This record gives sequence, structure tokens and C-alpha cells, in this order.
Amino acid sequence: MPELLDPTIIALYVFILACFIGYWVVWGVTPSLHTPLVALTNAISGIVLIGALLVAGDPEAGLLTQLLGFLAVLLASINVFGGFLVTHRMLSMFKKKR
Amino acid sequence: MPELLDPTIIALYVFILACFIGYWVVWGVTPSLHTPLVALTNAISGIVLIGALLVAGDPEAGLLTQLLGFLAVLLASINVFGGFLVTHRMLSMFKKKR
Amino acid sequence: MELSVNHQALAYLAAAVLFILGLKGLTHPATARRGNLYAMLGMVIAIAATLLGAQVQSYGFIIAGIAIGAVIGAVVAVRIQMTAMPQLVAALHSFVGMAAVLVGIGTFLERSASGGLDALLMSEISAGVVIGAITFTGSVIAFGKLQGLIGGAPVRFAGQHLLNALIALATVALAVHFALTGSLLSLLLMTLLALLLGLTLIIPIGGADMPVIISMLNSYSGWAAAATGFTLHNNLLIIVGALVGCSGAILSYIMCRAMNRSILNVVFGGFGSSGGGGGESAGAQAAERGVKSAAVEDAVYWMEDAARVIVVPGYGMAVAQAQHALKELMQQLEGRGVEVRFAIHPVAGRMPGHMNVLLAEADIPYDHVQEMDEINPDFPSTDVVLVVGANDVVNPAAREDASSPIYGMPILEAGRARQVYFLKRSMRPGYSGVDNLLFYQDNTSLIFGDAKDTIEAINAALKGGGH
Amino acid sequence: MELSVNHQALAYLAAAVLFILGLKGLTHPATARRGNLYAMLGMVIAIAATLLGAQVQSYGFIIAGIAIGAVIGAVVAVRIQMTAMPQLVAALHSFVGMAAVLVGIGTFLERSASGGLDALLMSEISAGVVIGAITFTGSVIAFGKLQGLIGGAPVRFAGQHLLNALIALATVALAVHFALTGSLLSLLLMTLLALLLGLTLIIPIGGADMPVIISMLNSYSGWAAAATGFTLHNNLLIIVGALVGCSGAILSYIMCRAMNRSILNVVFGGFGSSGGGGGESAGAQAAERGVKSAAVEDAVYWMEDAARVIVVPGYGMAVAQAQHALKELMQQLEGRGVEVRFAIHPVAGRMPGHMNVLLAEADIPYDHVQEMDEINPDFPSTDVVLVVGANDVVNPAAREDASSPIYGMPILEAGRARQVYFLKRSMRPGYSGVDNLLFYQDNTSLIFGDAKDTIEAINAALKGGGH
Amino acid sequence: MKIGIPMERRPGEARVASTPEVVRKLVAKGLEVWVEEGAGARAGYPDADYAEAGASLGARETVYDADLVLKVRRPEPDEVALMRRGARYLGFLESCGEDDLLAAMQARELLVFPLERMPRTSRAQSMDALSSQSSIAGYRATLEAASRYGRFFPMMMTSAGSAKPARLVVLGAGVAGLQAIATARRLGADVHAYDVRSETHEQIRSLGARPIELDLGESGAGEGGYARELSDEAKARQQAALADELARAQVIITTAQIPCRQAPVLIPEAVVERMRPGSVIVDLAAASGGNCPLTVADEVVERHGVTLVGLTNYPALLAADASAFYARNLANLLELMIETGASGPQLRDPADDEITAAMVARAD
Amino acid sequence: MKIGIPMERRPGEARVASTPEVVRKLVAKGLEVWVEEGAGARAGYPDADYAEAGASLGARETVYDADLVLKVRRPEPDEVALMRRGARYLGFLESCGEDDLLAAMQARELLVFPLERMPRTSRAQSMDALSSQSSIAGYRATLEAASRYGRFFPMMMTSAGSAKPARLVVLGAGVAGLQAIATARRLGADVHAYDVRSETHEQIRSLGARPIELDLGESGAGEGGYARELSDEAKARQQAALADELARAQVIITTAQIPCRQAPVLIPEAVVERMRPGSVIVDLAAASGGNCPLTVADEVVERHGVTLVGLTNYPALLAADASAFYARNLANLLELMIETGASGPQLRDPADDEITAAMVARAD
Ligand SMILES: NC(=O)c1ccc[n+]([C@@H]2O[C@H](COP(=O)([O-])OP(=O)(O)OC[C@H]3O[C@@H](n4cnc5c(N)ncnc54)[C@H](OP(=O)(O)O)[C@@H]3O)[C@@H](O)[C@H]2O)c1
Ligand SMILES: NC(=O)c1ccc[n+]([C@@H]2O[C@H](COP(=O)([O-])OP(=O)(O)OC[C@H]3O[C@@H](n4cnc5c(N)ncnc54)[C@H](OP(=O)(O)O)[C@@H]3O)[C@@H](O)[C@H]2O)c1
Ligand SMILES: NC(=O)c1ccc[n+]([C@@H]2O[C@H](COP(=O)([O-])OP(=O)(O)OC[C@H]3O[C@@H](n4cnc5c(N)ncnc54)[C@H](O)[C@@H]3O)[C@@H](O)[C@H]2O)c1
Ligand SMILES: NC(=O)c1ccc[n+]([C@@H]2O[C@H](COP(=O)([O-])OP(=O)(O)OC[C@H]3O[C@@H](n4cnc5c(N)ncnc54)[C@H](O)[C@@H]3O)[C@@H](O)[C@H]2O)c1
Repeated sequence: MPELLDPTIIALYVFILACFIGYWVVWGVTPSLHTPLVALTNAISGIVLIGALLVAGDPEAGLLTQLLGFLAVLLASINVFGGFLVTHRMLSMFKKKR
Repeated sequence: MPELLDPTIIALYVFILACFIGYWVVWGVTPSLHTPLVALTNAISGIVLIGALLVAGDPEAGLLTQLLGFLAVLLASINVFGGFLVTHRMLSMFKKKR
Repeated sequence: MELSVNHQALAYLAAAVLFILGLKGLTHPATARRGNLYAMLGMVIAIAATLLGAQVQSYGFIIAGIAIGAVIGAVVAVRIQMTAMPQLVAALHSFVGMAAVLVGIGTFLERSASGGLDALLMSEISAGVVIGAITFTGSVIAFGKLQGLIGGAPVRFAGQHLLNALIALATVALAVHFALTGSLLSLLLMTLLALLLGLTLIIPIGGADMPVIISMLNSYSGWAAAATGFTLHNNLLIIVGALVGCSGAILSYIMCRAMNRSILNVVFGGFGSSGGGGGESAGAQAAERGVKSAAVEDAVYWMEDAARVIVVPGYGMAVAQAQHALKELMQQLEGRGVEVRFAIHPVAGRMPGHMNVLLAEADIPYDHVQEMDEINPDFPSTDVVLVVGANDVVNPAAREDASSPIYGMPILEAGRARQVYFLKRSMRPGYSGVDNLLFYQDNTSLIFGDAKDTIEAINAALKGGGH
Repeated sequence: MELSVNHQALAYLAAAVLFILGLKGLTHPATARRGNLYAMLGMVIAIAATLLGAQVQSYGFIIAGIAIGAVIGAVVAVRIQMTAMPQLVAALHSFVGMAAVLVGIGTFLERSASGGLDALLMSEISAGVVIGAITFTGSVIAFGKLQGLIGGAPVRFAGQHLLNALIALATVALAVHFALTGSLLSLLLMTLLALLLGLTLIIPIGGADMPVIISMLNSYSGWAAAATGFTLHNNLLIIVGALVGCSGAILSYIMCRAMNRSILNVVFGGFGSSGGGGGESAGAQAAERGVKSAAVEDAVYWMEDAARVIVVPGYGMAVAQAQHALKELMQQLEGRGVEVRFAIHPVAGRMPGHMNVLLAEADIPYDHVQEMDEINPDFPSTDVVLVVGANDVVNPAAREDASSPIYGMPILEAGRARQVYFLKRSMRPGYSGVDNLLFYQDNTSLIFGDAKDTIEAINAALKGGGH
Repeated sequence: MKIGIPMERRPGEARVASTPEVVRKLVAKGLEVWVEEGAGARAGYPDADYAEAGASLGARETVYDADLVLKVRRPEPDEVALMRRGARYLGFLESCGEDDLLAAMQARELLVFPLERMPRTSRAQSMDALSSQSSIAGYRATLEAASRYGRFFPMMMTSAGSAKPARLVVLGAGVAGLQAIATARRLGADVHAYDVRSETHEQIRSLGARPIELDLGESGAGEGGYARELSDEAKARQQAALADELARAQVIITTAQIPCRQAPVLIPEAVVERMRPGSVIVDLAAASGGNCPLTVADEVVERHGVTLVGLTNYPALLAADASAFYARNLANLLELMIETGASGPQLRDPADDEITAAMVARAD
Repeated sequence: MKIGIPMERRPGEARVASTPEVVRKLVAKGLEVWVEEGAGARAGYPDADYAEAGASLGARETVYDADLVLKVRRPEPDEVALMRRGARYLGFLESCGEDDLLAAMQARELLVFPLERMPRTSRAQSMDALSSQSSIAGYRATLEAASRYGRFFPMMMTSAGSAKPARLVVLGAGVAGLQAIATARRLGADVHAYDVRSETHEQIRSLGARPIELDLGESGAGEGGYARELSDEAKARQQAALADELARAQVIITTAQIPCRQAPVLIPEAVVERMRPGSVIVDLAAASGGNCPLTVADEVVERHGVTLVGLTNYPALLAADASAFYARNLANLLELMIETGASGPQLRDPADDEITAAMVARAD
């Protein structure tokens, strides 16, 4: 087996490919869904919560770091929960007649 | 640093993401470009050449394997060179009047 | 139970796919709710996989943080007025931005404790922190403007672009220093400058452009998340960050296009020429006078979904010779089960029967064409009124303003419908020269441009509808 | 100079991006040539990076293989007649398939020598080999059908689907056995069965559906490449394989849709009901009689690109009430700088002046409407003639066939133009009941369907044109 | 309160000042409506329908003896004599300035509301009988032109050869002119139009016709939407510039008028001579002298192979709809004049409303 | 070879059998063309134009003394007497079966080509004068209906109230009927149409009008595209089923005819009585008895408040284009009859071409 790839390069692969997907995924969005779509992408960007969890969940990192992590978890959670709920509320307004 | 990921999982990431891109990339193709597009994807699928190179270029694999590799290189090369050239010829027919 | 790295990665991959499907779902009304569910499911899987992973060992802070955050988020989301949604989204953005900053600094502290720092990692941290910080202050300003805490008017000053450029330069310099030396001071200074940059970037931008800016900030927050992903070597963060970053940018672009604005102009407040096409300046004039202008797609959305549409043609339809396009619009809407009728005011146009002549030319069936007295009672139960180059004949001033020269003329009660779209080229008044009070009503929007072009665009949008 | 794994990976990434851009470029005429260049560049980078990598140590076979392959490929590609392109593409596919088989078996031999085999790897090898084998024989059959070596008619027999299912099952069983035991015999048997499957899958499919099948085989070859990528842990192969696999499948779907065929029906020859819409059976009838039927998009492509288009309206335009749609078509084409005129035969329709009445209703300017004697000399210099529900008035039988009841009637010389598209609903003749000889001319295609619907589809396509 | 609706006696007049439909509404308001026997017959409204609508039928004398008399055409002196002192007259007076008849009416203390004095404001549009009748004239005049033209208006490509579309020019794009344009376009003619008021160009285009643009060096727009008389120099320039356009036309419909003035001469004899034999000129300005000096009012004549139609009362040829429109114009005007109090309908002071105030005729 | 083009003497006839344009072509072929003085004047073709085109102008006698006589209407007996022995006559004969005039013509050994015998094949379409003139009749009859109807054809919504579109029914959707439908639709009427031949329904729809569908229990389609006479039972069923549709109509244009038969009665008196006063019936079948028994040929009468227009010669009202089409029909026919040999133009044997062969009239 060959020598190992630097994980950053793998990250780069994933990043570039995801960028293409991000580019295509929203084309053709119905204009009336612009705002809900912003709300959803916002909710999704709450994914930093994962990062926050990693920071807050590492007891070896020291209290200061954990506290920072706690704050980050708190903020990101507001974003995640608030974001999805708001999106849901917005979408409820768009009941099709059929 | 955490334990290492199985390379197959990384391959899976890359594969899934590339599938999405493949899904989106050809939507909206002008019908008259169907055939050139088939020709180009065909040329591109000559990328197995890479695989063939790896097989044919490994002197340790034994002659039989290298011979298989050589055949694969040959076929894939025909595909690559023929494919791109044919695509080019097809596209030359589509000279816009402007 | 603890998840192996491989299983965690598979779960992350599933979450990523769900996010992609979620976003795709949100591009079409029929799949939007399902899309939101997909994204939620993705988030649940991602969080679960993280918590179950080997890296998370202490749960106290996490449970507290999530619990408090969930309650706050839920309460705010449920309580908030629909009209205050944009503010809320702005506020939420600021949290993502701040979270990214905190994660970045936290990671630095963690790693400098455990000693796993290198220049690459620190560059990644810088990227996350800087973008997060810009997102944070930018969103706070946007929130302030939308909430009315800060004046909504665009603030422009000489040297504004120069100032921004200078701050950006200094930030980059500090980032480089930090990456090379690992100096906490540089990190903090850099963070401060980035916070400042968020402020100076967003302050100049007017309230009317805020929806685009919010989407843009969203994109920033995505890039921040992706940078964090690089820092943490977390593929999910990278994928989602890139998704959000890219799609947010594209969305901003799409929104600008729909509003007929240049994205450069919006994002760098007052960049490029603001003159532009007639539509733009008409839109600007309208905005100044508190009149909403809308994109073709808005009208399309409401009409597609309507049970009843009434078209009010006027002299502008005749000028634009839009009757054939209107016929096609009628057919398309009827094909979707929408009832379409034409309301003819007795003096619409410039000669008696002007509208009849043209509608007959386009072969619009007579039973679709109704006169004022017949159709006026139906406006309140109508979803969308499309006013095609008419003006005086729907002007409530005729009823309300005794000083107006058209006072006493009976009008088509278009304003009573749920939504009114005016198709005209400018803010100019009609034949009587009287400003139209209906423009200022809440349920009214103007779509600027030649009526025929606009209707053809509507027809195209109705036909297309994305794949 | 030897490339490090990391640098090689970066080069591969660049190649992958170039391939994506290349494919994207090919979706639009304006960017198509650039797209092809991107893809070529990607291929060069990929090959160079591979050759420079640590894994390739002996160059003899490689140089020989590439040199010979390049010469053969280039000669064939340059020499081949344009009309034989589909065959060529089919032949090239078979090479990819065979290459994938060879690489798979070669890898197995290499690894079994060096001892790096496990079940996962062997499953990956099986996938690559099976898909490659199907692609190979499938493409060979497609080539044979297109080249006329094998009968082009669809071959269908009872139990066809059952047979395919049995072979597929046996192949999978052997693959499992191989993965578990590493038995070379299983591998070879499996390969043989897969080759057989490719044959039985493609044999039943008719020549008319070959373009779709070629695209489908293309997709298979992509999956084969991706499987090879998994085997070799080569991300570039995986990405490109997935790209080609997915986009080929989508393209097949798009092509089916454009031809109004069901993809299931095409891929599994005779699957599902073949009755379908009127269009389909009309198309089938046409094919039987050697008449070409075309998709709306074909007409669009030629008209967009034309300098001169002549529309020949007939009674069918009146029946379909397509005059307003035609007006819009005229405007759209003129907007693209295409000259559009209407050629009126003296007896077109069912009453004197029938066409004039309708064209005037749609407000088509009089100077665009020309009578037979005026316009007949212009047909030879016309790029596209759109015959909208006319039939007898362009039938060369009136000139050529003394036994025909319309013999001696002067006709519009539509057949002299470069391309003729007939818009009609079926193969039925016109008023005179005489079969139209023009249908059988090389430059003629029929687009089946109601004339108004078809023209509206053309208009939509002209407007849309992708983003 | 009694309303009288007499029969029109002017030769060729077929209209009537009110229709059964409108009468029914007036009766419902508590008004007493008298209709002269046979008044609506020629317009397609038989006596029976009026009776059914609640009107009383009576002889001429009974009908004129009313508080309000509704007429179409200028009354005869003997009819004035039949009217009640202090009654109100609603109808055309067909005069400008000096007028013996008006003097006679005022001598009988009649309050006269000549419909041609209706102000051209948005609010008054529904009472503007000049517009409603002009519009009908424009439509009917075009039919007249088409009937008298020996060829097709539309383009026709047939196995017996092709007919070119008629080149039709409309002069004066006011109410009648625009309707003429619209009707001719419907029939498929190749329509061009000209007016001194430049704002009409867009209106002409809005009906799918082509405006003829001339540079006269001065504007022809007058007050209240009407045109004004041009200077002699501009007139000459106009005639010269129009000549070629007109000579190429096969059908001309002229409607150019200036209130209380001789109609402008737009088609001098020299132009008529240059037109193709069989061409048709319909002169809607015939009553005020004609836009072509060869026109003879109320007659159809042929000059230099060109048919000149000088009919002056087209609305009477479309009497049913013309009467219906006219009747509704008057009904809308009556709305302003009559208020319904507790003691039934009452006449209001004309000065109470700016429209009625502006209309009342005063002998100048 | 000499061709004669006499003036038409039938009262009200304004057409002429050839136009200067066609004459020019004939002269170019080496034919000697004589035109009676004043022959084209009423159609808008002055003598000067014929002369310029190469024709000689002459008196009646000179013109009839020719190898080929081109006429529109059935000739008078005294005209037959003027014709050369053995000459050919091209024109309508307006008769079916027994005919003294034809006997007289054959006594003079004239070869008679009655245009109504033109076969209805694709190739003959360019010579089919019946079609070209019917089509003109359909157009002109609609204008007549519009002019005589006291209301608007189109819908009009104005400040003086609304006019509903006229409900117009066309009976018989042959050549004339279809053109009537097209013209009425152009004018904005609400057009419905009926024909016994079921294939016309699609044709009616193709002009944007609505077909009236009746179930008669038998097909009305006859030979050569014409209708056939219905059984008495079917006739009664047709009348009954049509009655309600017709009574709701305000304008009816009837064109139903069956070759060499009395026109079918489609509008019995009872239906006319039920129509709204002011309605108009234009009966294009007036010459063959009328589709309404109240129609009086060549007259306009009023019955039960309904105007019945019985004019029989609409093409003469559009004489310029009608003559032009007719002249081109004849010119196309002459192409089949005359071949240009070395020694100039020569007459061909009628039997040489199936069209001319089928046309030659034989006394039955
Ligand atoms: N019916 C009659 O007999 C008659 C006769 C004379 C006067 N009038 C008067 O005319 C008026 C009729 O009312 P209305 O509502 O029909 O017309 P209007 O009040 O004159 O308004 C027409 C509107 O159409 C817009 N417009 C013009 N061209 C356009 C184009 N190409 N595309 C899109 N919009 C266009 C104009 O706005 P932009 O410039 O911003 O585009 C204008 O505001 C009444 O005031 C009536 O009193 C009527
Ligand atoms: N002009 C006259 O005065 C007159 C009078 C009588 C007869 N004719 C005869 O009519 C014929 C006229 O020739 P033409 O070329 O105009 O017509 P045509 O030869 O009758 O052909 C019309 C064609 O239109 C197609 N069609 C019908 N409905 C359609 C729809 N909704 N969408 C698309 N296509 C439709 C039909 O094919 P599908 O069924 O396959 O769709 C048919 O082949 C000549 O033979 C002429 O002799 C003319
Ligand atoms: N309330 C309203 O808004 C209202 C109501 C009715 C009419 N109007 C307007 O008033 C205008 C005139 O109405 P009208 O038709 O009763 O006018 P009119 O009958 O007095 O004149 C007919 C037309 O002739 C034109 N004309 C005069 N001299 C000419 C010349 N030398 N050459 C060419 N054209 C000449 C005039 O401009 C006018 O358009 C119309 O444009 C109409 O829109 C407005
Ligand atoms: N060469 C050709 O292809 C050609 C040439 C000319 C005419 N045609 C066809 O011949 C047909 C008839 O031509 P025409 O107009 O001279 O016919 P016509 O004048 O004899 O009759 C007029 C119409 O009346 C209809 N009619 C007869 N009896 C009726 C009844 N009882 N009720 C209702 N309708 C009745 C007929 O069907 C016909 O459509 C037309 O459809 C025309 O298309 C064909």
C-alpha cells in the first residue's frame, strides 16, 4: 500500500466537491422560497455545533476552553433549534391549495 | 489526533459527492449537444487508463499482469485519444453563425 | 456505547447527504417541508454521532448548553411575529458567527495545551475566526437595521472602500503573524479587527438590500463552518460549510438578479454605477416613496397558487400590445386550475371599447371578460389582481380624495383583493395625472417594465418552474 | 523527478475539477469547445501525475500501449464518416469496458502475488469486472447493430427478463464466492457470465433506441471506472467514474424524455406498456416507414442557428389554432436575428384566404406573409422550413407523380430547403388523401403532436436554454 | 315629476332619447315617464316594451308637456312651443354661439342642458354623449367604407390570385377616428392614421395601426382634449405633407374636427384626382363642411372615380345601440339633477354640481 | 385567335370577365383581345387601362364576333345570336338540365364551357370561379349584415354602458359560409355555425367559431364536396333542432345550397317570429328560393321586425376584386385550352384534358 495522504488534502477534495454541489443545489429555487431557504441554510450552518461539542466535550482542554465551548454550544443550539423551527413555520404559510 | 479513517470510507465520501455533481452537471444540456456530450463522457471514462497505467507500470506484478495492463493501456488510450478527437470533430460542425 | 471513527464517518456522510437533499427540497414548494425534515434528521444524526464518538468525554457543559439553547431557540422561533423573521434570521446568524469564533479560539487553546499546533492548523483557525467574526458583527448590524435600532438608510462615505480594504489588510497581516508565531495576542487582535470589518462592511448598506445581505452573511457563516471543519479535520463540517457557503452566495446572486440589482453593488454598498436600467431607477424611486417593487417570480408564485386571478387591463396593455401574451397567461393559469377573468373598466384605454377590441383580437373568450359592475363584488374573494398597464381605473383616490380630478368616477375595486401586482414601466401617473393611492397599500407591489415583456417573463417562469 | 502522494493527489483534484467544468461546458453550444479542452487538459494532468507517481516504475509497456492506442484512436477518429460516429462511440465504449475488466483481473493477480487481498477489495474488483464486462459485450452488440452487422430490429422473446435475472443472480453468486474465497475460477466464470449478460441485455433493443443505449453503456463504463477507483483507492478514478456514471444515466433519461420514450422501456427492451401516447405510436409508425421523427429540441437547435426560416402554415395550424403561438415564435426568432417569413399556398386551409384570416388575427405583419410564386425561389437558400399542419401544399407528388389526384397542382417547394420540420399529429395524409413524398426526403423530420403544443414547446425551449 | 320622451322628427333620425331599460330605472325612482307613441320603433324598441317598463304612451303634446324633456336632436321651433314654462331640456342643441332657437327656449324660461357642453372630465365621461355617439360613428363609418369599396379590406391569398390589403388612412384620431382605426384593423386593412395632436401617436399604435408623423412646426392640441385651429402656414404645410400619403391610400376615413369651427381641409381635390379609381373617402366631418371639399353632406357622390361618402348621421344607422348608449348618458346626467327626498324625487339646483353648472346654456 | 370580352348587361351586375392585368398576359401570348367599351368601368377598370394592356376596344358586335367569348353571367339570347359559329363560350350558364338557351347555343355550334361544371379537384381549384365568387359573397354578405344590424357586432364596454356581442349564426359552412364566419369573427361577433356535412365542424372550429351539432340520423354529405338533399324526416328533425338556436340569434347568414335543387328551408316563419326585433337575416340562397321562405330575392324586406336581406349578387358589390379573381380563373382555364405552337396560339381539343373534357356542356 502506498504512503498515506495528508488528511488536509482529503479535506480539500471533500471541500471542493461540496462546493460544486452547493453551487448547483439552489439554482432554480422558486422566488417565494428565498426566505425559507435562507432560514434553512442558516439552521444548517448551525453545524458548527459539532465543532463546539468537540471543544466543550474535551475535559482535558481546561476550564477556559470548556467554557468557551459551552458558550459556543449554547449559541449554536439556539441557531439550530430556532432555525429549523422558523423554517418550519415559514413553510407552513405556503400551503398549496391542491 | 484521533485514530485513522479507513480509506474506503474516504473513497465513499468522494464517490457520493461526485455522484451528486454528476447528477447536476448535465441537466439543461442543449439537445443538439446530446451526441457530443456522450462522446465526451466516453472520452473521459477513458480515465481507466490511470488504472491500467498502475497495473502495467508495476514491474513486480509479473509478466501476465503487465501484459493484461498493456492491453488495458492500449484499449483505454484508443478510447481517450479517439474520444476527445471525435468530440472535437463533432463540435466543429456546430459553428454558430454569429 | 462508543462509535468507532469509521462508523461516525459513515453517519456523518449520511447526515451530509440528508443536508443536500434538504436544501434541494427547499427549492420547490412541493418538496419544501420534506426538505426541512431531511435537514433536521441530518442534524440529529450529526449531533448523535458526535456525542457518541470518542472525542466527546464530558457531557455537563454540553447538556447544559444544548438544553438552554434549545429552549431559547424554540421559544423565540415560536413567539416571533412573522414580519420579524428577517431580524430573527440575522440574529441567529450572529450566533453561528460567534460560535465559529469561540470554536476557533477554543481549539487553539486546546491544541496549544495538548501541543498539536502547526502553521497549517493555525491558518485554518484564523480563517474560521476571521470569517466568524465578520459574520457576527455583520449580522448584529443587519439585525439592528431590520429591527429599526439603527437607521435603515444606506450610509455612504468617501473612502469607505479604502477603509475596508485597510482593515482587511491588517487582519490578514495579523493572521499571518499568528500562523507563524502562534501568538494569542495576534489572534485576539485579529479577531477584534475582523469584528470591526463586519461592522464597516454592513453599515453602509440600505435596509432594502438587507434580504440579500442576510443571505450573504449566511454564506459567510458557511465558510466559517468549513474553516472550522478544516481545523478539526471534520468532513461533515467541511461539506456542510461548503454547501452553505456556496449556496448562500448563489442565492444572494439569484435574489439580486430577481430584484434587478447588481450583487457587487449590494455587497459593497454603492459599488459600481447605480444608474443602470430604467427598471432599477424606477425601483429606487418606488422604494423612496415607500412603494414595494416586486420581481416577476413573486407574481408567478402567488398566481400559481391562486384559486382566482383577475386581470385589469388598461391603456398600458394597449401600448405594450400585450394582449396575445395575456391570452397565453390565461391559458397557462387555467391549465393549473386557476380561474382567470378580465375586468374591464368603462373608460379603460383611450377610446370606448379599447380593451374589448384588443382582447377580442387575442381571442380571449367573451365569457372571461366582465364589466365593472359585474365583477366588482368579486374582488374581495380574489387572490391576485394583475393590473396590466392600468392606473386611473383602479385608483381609490376616485372614492376617497374629493380634491382629485377623478373624484366621483367609479373604479374597479382591485385593492380589495389579497394581492395586487401592477405591471407598469415607471412611477408615472396615468391619463388623469393623479398619483395612485393603491400603490401605497400593503397588498400592492409594482413590477416595473414593459407590460408585454413582463407578461412574457411570467409565462416563461410558469412554463419553466425548474427541473 | 517523482511526485509525492500529496502532490499527486492535488494534481488529481485539479484534473477532477477540469473534468467537471468540461462536462458542464458541453451542455451549451457557446462553451462546448472550451469544455472539451478543459477535459483534455484534465486528462493530460491525470496521466502525467500518474506516470510521475511512485507506483509506476516500468514504462515499456506503457509507452508502447499509449503510442499504439493514440495512433489507432487518432486515425479512426479523423477518418471516420460523420454518420458513423455512433458506431465509433459504441466501439470506444467497449474498450473502456474491456480495460476495466483487464485492470480488475490484473489488480487481482498483482495483489494475490503481493498478498494484499481482503474481502472488501475483492468485492470492489468484482464490481469493476462485472460492470466492465457488461459494458464490453453490450457495446459490441450496439456497435454491431449500428454498423448493420446485426439486424437493427428489436428482438423480443418470452422469458427475456427472467433469463436476464437468472444470469444476473448467478453472476452475483459467483462474485460473492470470489470475494469470500479469492478463487480465480470464480472470477473468470463471473466475468464470462457478465459478458453474456451484456449480450442478452442489449440484443433485444431496437436500432432506434441505440442513442439512448449508448449513453446508458457510457454510464455503465463510468461505474466500472469508479469501481476500479475503489479497488485502487484512487480518488480521481472514483470521482470521474461517478461523474460519468451519474451524468450518463441522467443523459439517457433526458434523451428518452426528449424522444417521448420511457427509459425503463428502452433499457429493458419491451418493458412496461409500449402503447403509450399517440406521439409514441405515430413515431413508431413513422420509423417503420422509414420516416424520421424528431424532438422539439432538434428544430429549436436548427432554427436558433438559422439565417432564414420559412413557416408554411396549413389547415392543421387552423385546427390547432396555433397562430398566436406562431407569432411569438416569429418574434423570438427575429429577436435572435433570424429572418422569418410565412409562405401561403393559394389553397392552404379549407377556404380561400383561410391562412390570411388567422395570421392577421395573430397580428403577423403583412410584409412577412408571402404568396407561393413570390417565395418559391427562396426555398433553396432557406435553412429551416417549418411546415405547420400543412401537407398537400408541399407534396412533391403534385409534381412527380402523374397518377396522384393532386398532380398538376403547383406546390410550395419546401423540400428544397436545408431542413424541413413537419408539425403534425400522425402519419395521416391531408385533404387529398395522398401520402406525402416529402416525408421520405433526407432533410425532412416529423415532430408529432398538436401544432400549437409543439410550437409552444419550441417557444419555451427558445426562451429557456438552460442557465 | 314628469319626464317626456318625444319621437325624433329629423329625417333619417332613428334614435330615441331613452330606452325601455332606462325607463324602467327612472320609473323605479318614482318618476312619471311619458313616451311618444312610436318613438323607439325605428331603433328596435317597440311601444309595448316601454309600456311594460312602466312608461305611459302619449301623443306629442302630452309628452312635451313635462318637467324634463329628453331629446336627441335639436328641437324644432314648434316643439319648443309645446314645452312647459320652466321645464328642463336635455339633448343636443347642435349650435355654437348665436342661436335663435336657444333664445326662443330661454324666452320660455326653459333650462337648457346642451349635451355638447358636457365637460370632458373623468367624472363626466359616463354622461358624455358626444363621445358615445362618435364612437359608434367611427365603427359604422368603417363598415360603410368597407361596403362601398369594390375590393377586400383584408389580404387574401387564394387560388384565384391574391388581394392586397386595402391601404386605409384615418385622419383625426379622436373618439371616432380611433374606433374607425380599430374596426378597420379588425377587418384586416393596412391602417395608417394621422392627427395634429401628437399624443395620439401612441394611441394609434396601441390599436396596432401606424401613425403618420408630420412636422408642422406647431402643436395642434387645444383645450379640453380638443384640437385647435392651425395657422394658415401650418395648414398648407400639413396638406402638402399629407398629399403623398393620401394619394397612396385606397380608403380614407376623415374625422378631423375643431369645435365650433369649419372642419379643416385635409384632402384637396388634387389629391382625390391622384387616388386610384374605385377608392373611397368617408368624410365624417361632412356636417361641418367636410375634410374634403368635394364631399357633399348627406350624399354619396363620385368624383374622379373616387366615391365620397358624406353621410352625417352614422349613429342613426346603429340606432339600437346608439339609443341605448345615449339613454344611459342621459340617465347618468339625471342622477346629478334629481335627488330623492322623503316627498319623492326633487330637482336640484344646477349650480349644486359643477357638471350641471357648467352645462347650462346661456344665450351669448 | 380573337378573344372577346363583352360588357355584362344583367341589371346590378358590375363585374367584368377579364381585367387589364389578365388581358396583358393574354396579349403577350399572341392572342387578339377585344374589350367592349365601358365593360370594366363599374368594376374600377377604365377602358384606358385595357387599351394600355394591349386590348382593342370595340362595340358589342365586334366583341362577340370572336373565337372565344369570356363572360360572367348567362348570356342573353340576342348575344348568342351575335356569336361566331363554332366559337367557344366561357362563363356561367346558371342552369341545370333543360335549357333553351343552351339548345340555341348548340344550334349555333358553340362549344360551351359553363363554369359551374368545373370539377372540384385539387388541380381545378385555380379555375373554380364558383369558389372564388362564393368566397367574396361570404365576405360581402357579412358586411351587409353588419351594416343593417342596428347594434354593434363586437362586445363594447364603455362608460355609456356595454354592448353584448351579436350572436351570429351561419347556416351552411361551404365556401361562402366559411368566409362569412371568418369575417364575422373578425368583426367580433359571437359566431356559431351549422352544416349538414359533419366534416365542416372541424373547419368551423378552425376559424374560432362554434359548430352547432345536431343528430339527424343520416349524413348530409353528397358527391364532389357538395351536400345532398335530406329525407323529409331528416329535414323536419333538422328544422326542429335548429329552431331554438336560431331564435336566440340576432344575425343569421344562410348559405345552404344543394346543386340544381331548391335551397333547403332552414328558418321557417315561426322562427323569424321568435327573433328579437331588429335582428337581421342575410339569405345567400335567395336566388334558389332562400333558406328562409320569407326572403324575397333581390330585395330587403322587414317581417316580424326582422330585416331579411335577399340580395343575390354580392360579388358585384365587390366588383373589382371579384372581377380580378374571375378573370384569373378564366385565364387559368385558357391555359388548358390554348397551346402556343410555332404558328402562334392554337385551340386544343377539349377532350385532351380531363378538366375541359368534363366541362363541355351537352344539351340533356
Ligand atoms: N376610454 C376612453 O374612452 C377614454 C378616452 C380618453 C381618456 N380616457 C382616460 O384614460 C384613462 C384610462 O385609464 P387606464 O387605467 O386604462 O390608463 P391610465 O390611467 O392612462 O394608465 C395607463 C398606465 O399604463 C402604463 N403604461 C403605459 N405604457 C405601458 C407599457 N408599455 N407597459 C406597461 N405599462 C404601460 C402607464 O404607466 P407607465 O408610464 O409607468 O408605464 C400608465 O400609468 C382614464 O383616466 C380615462 O378617463 C379614457
Ligand atoms: N383553400 C381552400 O379553399 C380549400 C377548400 C377545400 C379543400 N382544400 C384542400 O385542402 C388542402 C389544403 O392543404 P393543407 O396543406 O393546408 O392541408 P392538408 O393537406 O389537409 O393537411 C393538413 C394537415 O394538418 C395536420 N393537422 C390537422 N390538425 C392538426 C393539429 N391540431 N396539429 C397539427 N397538425 C394538424 C393533418 O395531419 P395529422 O392529422 O397527422 O395531424 C394534415 O395532414 C388541399 O388539398 C386543398 O386542395 C382547400
Ligand atoms: N373625459 C375624457 O377624458 C374625455 C372624454 C371624451 C374625449 N376625450 C378626448 O378628447 C379628444 C378629442 O375628442 P373628439 O374625438 O370628440 O374630437 P373632435 O371630434 O373634435 O375631433 C376629432 C379629431 O380630429 C383631430 N383634428 C382636428 N384638426 C385636425 C387637423 N387639422 N388634422 C388632423 N387632425 C385634426 C382632433 O385632434 C381630434 O382628435 C380625444 O382624444 C379624446 O380622448 C377625453
Ligand atoms: N377542389 C376542392 O377541393 C374544392 C373546391 C371548392 C369547394 N370544395 C368544397 O366543396 C364544399 C361545398 O362547396 P360550396 O360552398 O360551393 O357548396 P354549396 O354552395 O353548394 O353549399 C353551401 C353549403 O351548404 C351546406 N348545406 C346544404 N344543405 C344543407 C342543409 N340542409 N343544412 C345545412 N347546410 C346545408 C352544404 O353542405 C355546403 O357546405 C366545400 O366544403 C368546399 O370545401 C372543394
